[in-house]
Amino acid sequence: MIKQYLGSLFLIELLKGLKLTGKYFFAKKFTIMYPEEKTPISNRFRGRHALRRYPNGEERCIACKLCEAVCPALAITIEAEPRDDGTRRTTKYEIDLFKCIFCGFCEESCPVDSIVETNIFEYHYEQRGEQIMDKTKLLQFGDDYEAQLAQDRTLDAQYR
Amino acid sequence: MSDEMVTIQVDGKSIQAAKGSMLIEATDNAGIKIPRFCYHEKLSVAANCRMCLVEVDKVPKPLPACATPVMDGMVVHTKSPRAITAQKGTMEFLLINHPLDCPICDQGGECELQDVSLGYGGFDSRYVETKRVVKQKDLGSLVATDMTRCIHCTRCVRFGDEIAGSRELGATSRGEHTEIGTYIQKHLDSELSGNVIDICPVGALTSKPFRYNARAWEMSQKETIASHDCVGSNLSLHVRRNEVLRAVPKNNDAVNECWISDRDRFSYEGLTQSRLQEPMIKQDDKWVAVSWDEALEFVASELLSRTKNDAAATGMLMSPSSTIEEGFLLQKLARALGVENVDYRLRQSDFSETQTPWLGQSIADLSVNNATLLIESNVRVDQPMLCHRVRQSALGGGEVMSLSSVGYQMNFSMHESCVVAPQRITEELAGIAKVLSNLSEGSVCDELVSLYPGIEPSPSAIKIAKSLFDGATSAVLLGSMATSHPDYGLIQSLSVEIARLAGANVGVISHGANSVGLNLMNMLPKKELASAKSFGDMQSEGMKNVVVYNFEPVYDTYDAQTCLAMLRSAEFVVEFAMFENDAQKDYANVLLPITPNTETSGTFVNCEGVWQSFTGAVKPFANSRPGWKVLRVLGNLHNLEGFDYMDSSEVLAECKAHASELAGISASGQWQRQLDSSAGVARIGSVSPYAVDSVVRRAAALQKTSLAENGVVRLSPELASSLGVQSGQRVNISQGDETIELSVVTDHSVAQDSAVVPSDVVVSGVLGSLYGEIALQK
Amino acid sequence: MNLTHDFSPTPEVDLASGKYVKIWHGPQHPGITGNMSLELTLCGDEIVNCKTHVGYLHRGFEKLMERRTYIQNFPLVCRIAVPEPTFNEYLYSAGIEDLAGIEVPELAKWLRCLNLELMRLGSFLMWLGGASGAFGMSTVYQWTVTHRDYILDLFEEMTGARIYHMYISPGGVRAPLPDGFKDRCLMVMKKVEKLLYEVETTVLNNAVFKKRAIGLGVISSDMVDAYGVTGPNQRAAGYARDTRKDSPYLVYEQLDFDVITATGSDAFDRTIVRYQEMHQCVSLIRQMLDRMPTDGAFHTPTPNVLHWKIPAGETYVKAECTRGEYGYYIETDGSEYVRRVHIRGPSYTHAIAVMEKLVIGANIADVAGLMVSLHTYPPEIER
Amino acid sequence: MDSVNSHEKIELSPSVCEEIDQWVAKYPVDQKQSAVMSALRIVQDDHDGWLTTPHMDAIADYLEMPAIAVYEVASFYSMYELKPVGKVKVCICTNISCMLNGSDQLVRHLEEKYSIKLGEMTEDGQYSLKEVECLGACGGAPVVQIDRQYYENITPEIIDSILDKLD
Repeated sequence: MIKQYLGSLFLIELLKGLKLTGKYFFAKKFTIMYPEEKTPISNRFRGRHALRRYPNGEERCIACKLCEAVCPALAITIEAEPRDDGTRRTTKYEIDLFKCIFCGFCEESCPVDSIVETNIFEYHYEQRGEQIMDKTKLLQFGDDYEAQLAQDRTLDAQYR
Repeated sequence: MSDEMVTIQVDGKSIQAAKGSMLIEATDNAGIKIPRFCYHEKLSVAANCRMCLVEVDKVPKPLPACATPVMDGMVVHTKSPRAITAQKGTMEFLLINHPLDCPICDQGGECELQDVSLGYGGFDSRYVETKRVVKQKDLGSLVATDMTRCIHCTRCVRFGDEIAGSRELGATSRGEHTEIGTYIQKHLDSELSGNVIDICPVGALTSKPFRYNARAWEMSQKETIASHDCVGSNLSLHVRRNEVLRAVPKNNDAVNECWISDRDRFSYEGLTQSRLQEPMIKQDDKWVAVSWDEALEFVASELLSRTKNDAAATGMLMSPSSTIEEGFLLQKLARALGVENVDYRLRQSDFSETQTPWLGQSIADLSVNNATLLIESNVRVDQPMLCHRVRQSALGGGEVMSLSSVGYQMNFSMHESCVVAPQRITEELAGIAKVLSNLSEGSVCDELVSLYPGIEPSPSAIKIAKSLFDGATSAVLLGSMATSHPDYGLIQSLSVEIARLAGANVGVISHGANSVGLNLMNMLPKKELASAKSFGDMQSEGMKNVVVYNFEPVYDTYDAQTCLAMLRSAEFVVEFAMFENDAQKDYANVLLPITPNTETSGTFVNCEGVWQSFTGAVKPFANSRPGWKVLRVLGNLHNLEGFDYMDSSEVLAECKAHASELAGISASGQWQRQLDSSAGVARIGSVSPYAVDSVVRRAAALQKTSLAENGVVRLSPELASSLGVQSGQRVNISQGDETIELSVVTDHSVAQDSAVVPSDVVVSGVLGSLYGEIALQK
Repeated sequence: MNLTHDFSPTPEVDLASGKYVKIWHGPQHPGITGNMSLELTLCGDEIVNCKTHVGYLHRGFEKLMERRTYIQNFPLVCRIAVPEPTFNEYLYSAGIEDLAGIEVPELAKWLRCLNLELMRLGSFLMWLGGASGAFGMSTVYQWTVTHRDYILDLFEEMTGARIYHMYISPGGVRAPLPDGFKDRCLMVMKKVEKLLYEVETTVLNNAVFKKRAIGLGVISSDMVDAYGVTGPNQRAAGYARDTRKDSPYLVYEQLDFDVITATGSDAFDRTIVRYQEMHQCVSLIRQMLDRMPTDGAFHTPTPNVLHWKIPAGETYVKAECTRGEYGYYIETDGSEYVRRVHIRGPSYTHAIAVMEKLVIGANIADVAGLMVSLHTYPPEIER
Repeated sequence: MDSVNSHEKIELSPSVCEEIDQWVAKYPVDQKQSAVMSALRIVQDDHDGWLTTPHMDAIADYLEMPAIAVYEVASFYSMYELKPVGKVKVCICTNISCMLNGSDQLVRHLEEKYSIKLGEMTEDGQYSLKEVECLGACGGAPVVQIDRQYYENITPEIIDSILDKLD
């Protein structure tokens, strides 16, 4: 009791606290100066989607519609028909990113590694409707980030 | 199968089964699942997939459940380690050559192999060698193939043999080189070919128009009734995002069993082609799209003022494929406005019938008749599901005979086929009646005697008469072409006479999906009212105001030339239409977009008199509205009593109260011949199976099949040689003032001095009556 | 049940007298950590009556789940509680596995357990920041949330997402640990431990904190069972009850830990219990990283998830989350859809009944502190 | 295989029909198609040892059975030839017993000798080689069938002498 009283009288606890504060004043800052600085992102990170192509430029998607079927948020819409060469292809592949919950089931269900989630999380929309990713946009993302996508998938391949 | 029952034990459960039935039937009935691919309840047992192996006590090897008859006291294990091992082994072998690419297969998600492999397949494939590849086959515009996926269950082969009655597919070569196919490059041209898509357990045979469009899980299933023939096959429509993507059969053993015709299966393609989108009014010779309010108010005020003065010069015509609700409301509206000139018998030229044109028996009964006489009926393509029943009777030993102007190719063997020129049909019938009167020691009626005094029955007539007389149950069926025959009334009178003498049933196979229903709803002029005009009278006398309901006069009438002339000379024509066409823009004043039966609720009464109701599977296209609703609002706008229905079931209830019982078909009272022997060439105007109604005519894939055969004239070889033409050459055909060039096919089965010029998408609208004189010129 | 506690309504308050003031606390007040409001009646500084209001965030999860297939529910459940989604994932999966008769591989059990303990630590860190803030020490919040972020980094590496991991799926987990995870995890544990000692210095030994927290919101011993108080709130009242010990799940049986209790049952003791449980978390995580198998299956194959039909049945599964006992009652009818799900969250009792009781007599300034000391999460109430 | 349009038809010669009729007579009246194998053999012998699609169609018409059923039979049995064959048809069994006793060498020898592969015919239309499944004479493996004659225990030397004799 007396100890507590003395402690209060001499502001011991306050000084202890100030000591800690002072230590952090001179310590190395752990603030990340976003967006100039960025933290590393896991190769498993599930961000905005992309559609990949084979190295020969052929789109991977075969319109099996498994992603559409498994999507818990019903964010994916696919329409398909035979392409001129008779193969099964999509005529429409849309993801509504407002509906999407980034669970990664589409990626997991894809038998040909076509629909993937990139590690991009910094994007915005300026117009209503922009959140709907159509086939052209998705293929473009796939083309833009192919190197990163391929690397991420190689790193994680042993665990899948 | 005998009625005797035996008791067997399956998986410790004791179940009863009919003696002589196969084990798999017993387990299916008891709800015990055994995997299978080749077994199909409607087909013969092949036992070649070996998937249904089960263990039976005291038997050293697993036995196929589909080919093992039940025995009293049999103890069966379907899930014992031995049975499971056998099934898993079979599965592994089946998957050796089956490509593991379900994601691109059109059957994926509804594939029996995929489903069973989930239960019985291994996690990985142990097979690392090269898989076999089978060359793609082109089976025509309806069935797509991926023969590499085939597991040789031979269901399709047996289907062709046993159901379709024409073996088109077979299993050629052997061992690893076995292939299912036609061997020679050939298209499937059976009218039931689409059913192989359903029975194929894998993705080897799939629907071509539907190819890669959707997955099974995306679509919702809506039940409906097929609207292209009088059978009323039960369908399930598969719908995604308000669009009908395909049609598949719905099991109904009383009507279509588990099959449907290609026409019912693939006609959905026409549902969205060239649809009329908005109500339109012609103003100063220009078509203007208007709102429903405006259109209906315009129609109501015009009809009201015009019928006030000219009810007798107003006619209302309706397609025989309209629903019973529409028919009831249209005639109710007409009669409330004082209009008695209503008719649905668009492909008829003789209107003397007095009875509802129905089958006179149930559809299922057709398969047990001992003797069946088909008069002017190409039942195989016109009503494939009826033909299926007639064929069953033939396979069961019944005698099927035909009397027609063309020796139609049936998928069973005919007891007798009597081919005569159209004008001689009645003569042959009189001959049959005469023979029967001798056989039965009865006498023919006086009218017949005075019409055909001293007739000499032909050998065919004698044979037919004898068979009809001997058969315990026999039927005389008037085909839909007989109803178009100018002597329809006389044919009916004669048939009734024949039936009376032979103790047979008379049945009429009518045009359209709902002739029976519309007849019951009195959508035709009342007999007791002499001033009421039939469709024929309306055409000959001309009408000032006409309502055209849901048909295209160019294609859907007996005599397109005359009908068009009537419409063009009319002052005011309201057309309720599903589709746009050029002709309507010419004669009509108002166009009201209505819906096909996939978009409205309604009821069809099929040829055996069964009322089958359905509800809309998708929303009405664009701004079209269900016909019964339009008629209801028109009734309201006229301030008529009794048009305040809230939904179609209220209309249906009133229809039911309104309908009379179906009675046996009696003589029409017509004993005059209309079609006399003439010097020229007689046209046999059958209706091409894929031109029967506006939806089918727009179904692209069906039009590409060999059955559609557009723009062809069939001549007997004699006639062809007298004209100096050969198959493949083109010939000019004139009827009335019009001439058309068609290509010639010589055909032994066509009666002499006759030419089959079917009403199809090319011919219709140019030529006149279906049975009439035509001139041919090289 | 014999309810020993007094449930009689509080005396009539005559607002017109001018003696009382009625104020709304929430629904956006920072002390409430979610959308909920307290309708407080004050007499001067003292609270004489309190009525809780919920329903600002009605999301209807339980109903939504009845219309979704089993696999579609899995990414849905984690959204019930933002601070600790994995408890929902785990319990949903455990319930489904129980009903479908699926055995989870050994590795998956360890991974699940690791995931849950990391989550617990993360959640406690966030709470600790909030608690300090509520008592006026908002700097601590910056520290703890930074350290929680280190844990989120670990989650990102492990599961691919920071908040809604969607990791513990029916049948196992969706991925094993990536390379080098153990080292990075241990490093974070070291940092967290250091932080905890610093927090002890700045917060727990702080006179102001002690002055305000000691004696605040005492949950009497008989209230515990009557009100269904669980978790650290219960343990601070002297009950040595912990689901992890009482009905062990996953791999808790193989780990060494004791149930931490205190006797004061006030805001201060509850804080102390949680503080010690954070140390316990660190220790458990270290134990798991040490003993965990390094390879093996991490997922049991399930039937086709698009048509997964689970036999009819019902089950109740529970786990010890940061706030107390979390439970899932699942009823199936053999179809592809769940027939009924009911979720039992500890916040329901803590934030409504217990809060309404404890707040009477407290000062308005202490409401935030009291609320935080119960560690509730209002969105969890509205499933 | 024929294309859609070449539906040429041929008639069976009277002598062939007469011979088929003898076989048809052996079966019940309503099971005419039982004579299909004999009919195929007769027609094949009549047409340089092989069958064309029009031939099979003619048989189908003659026996009143679906054409595809005739194709099935003809393609199933290795005795029916659906491509032109040489005057001398050498059928070598390559099943297990014959293979163990050296049918591989025999095949290699004959392939080299005539510079053709199994299933092919020499350019002059004289010889063709055919791989067949077990001929049922494993006791004398390896077995070779030349036209309708079995030759057992064959080595490359023996086959040469047999073939020389045939010339």
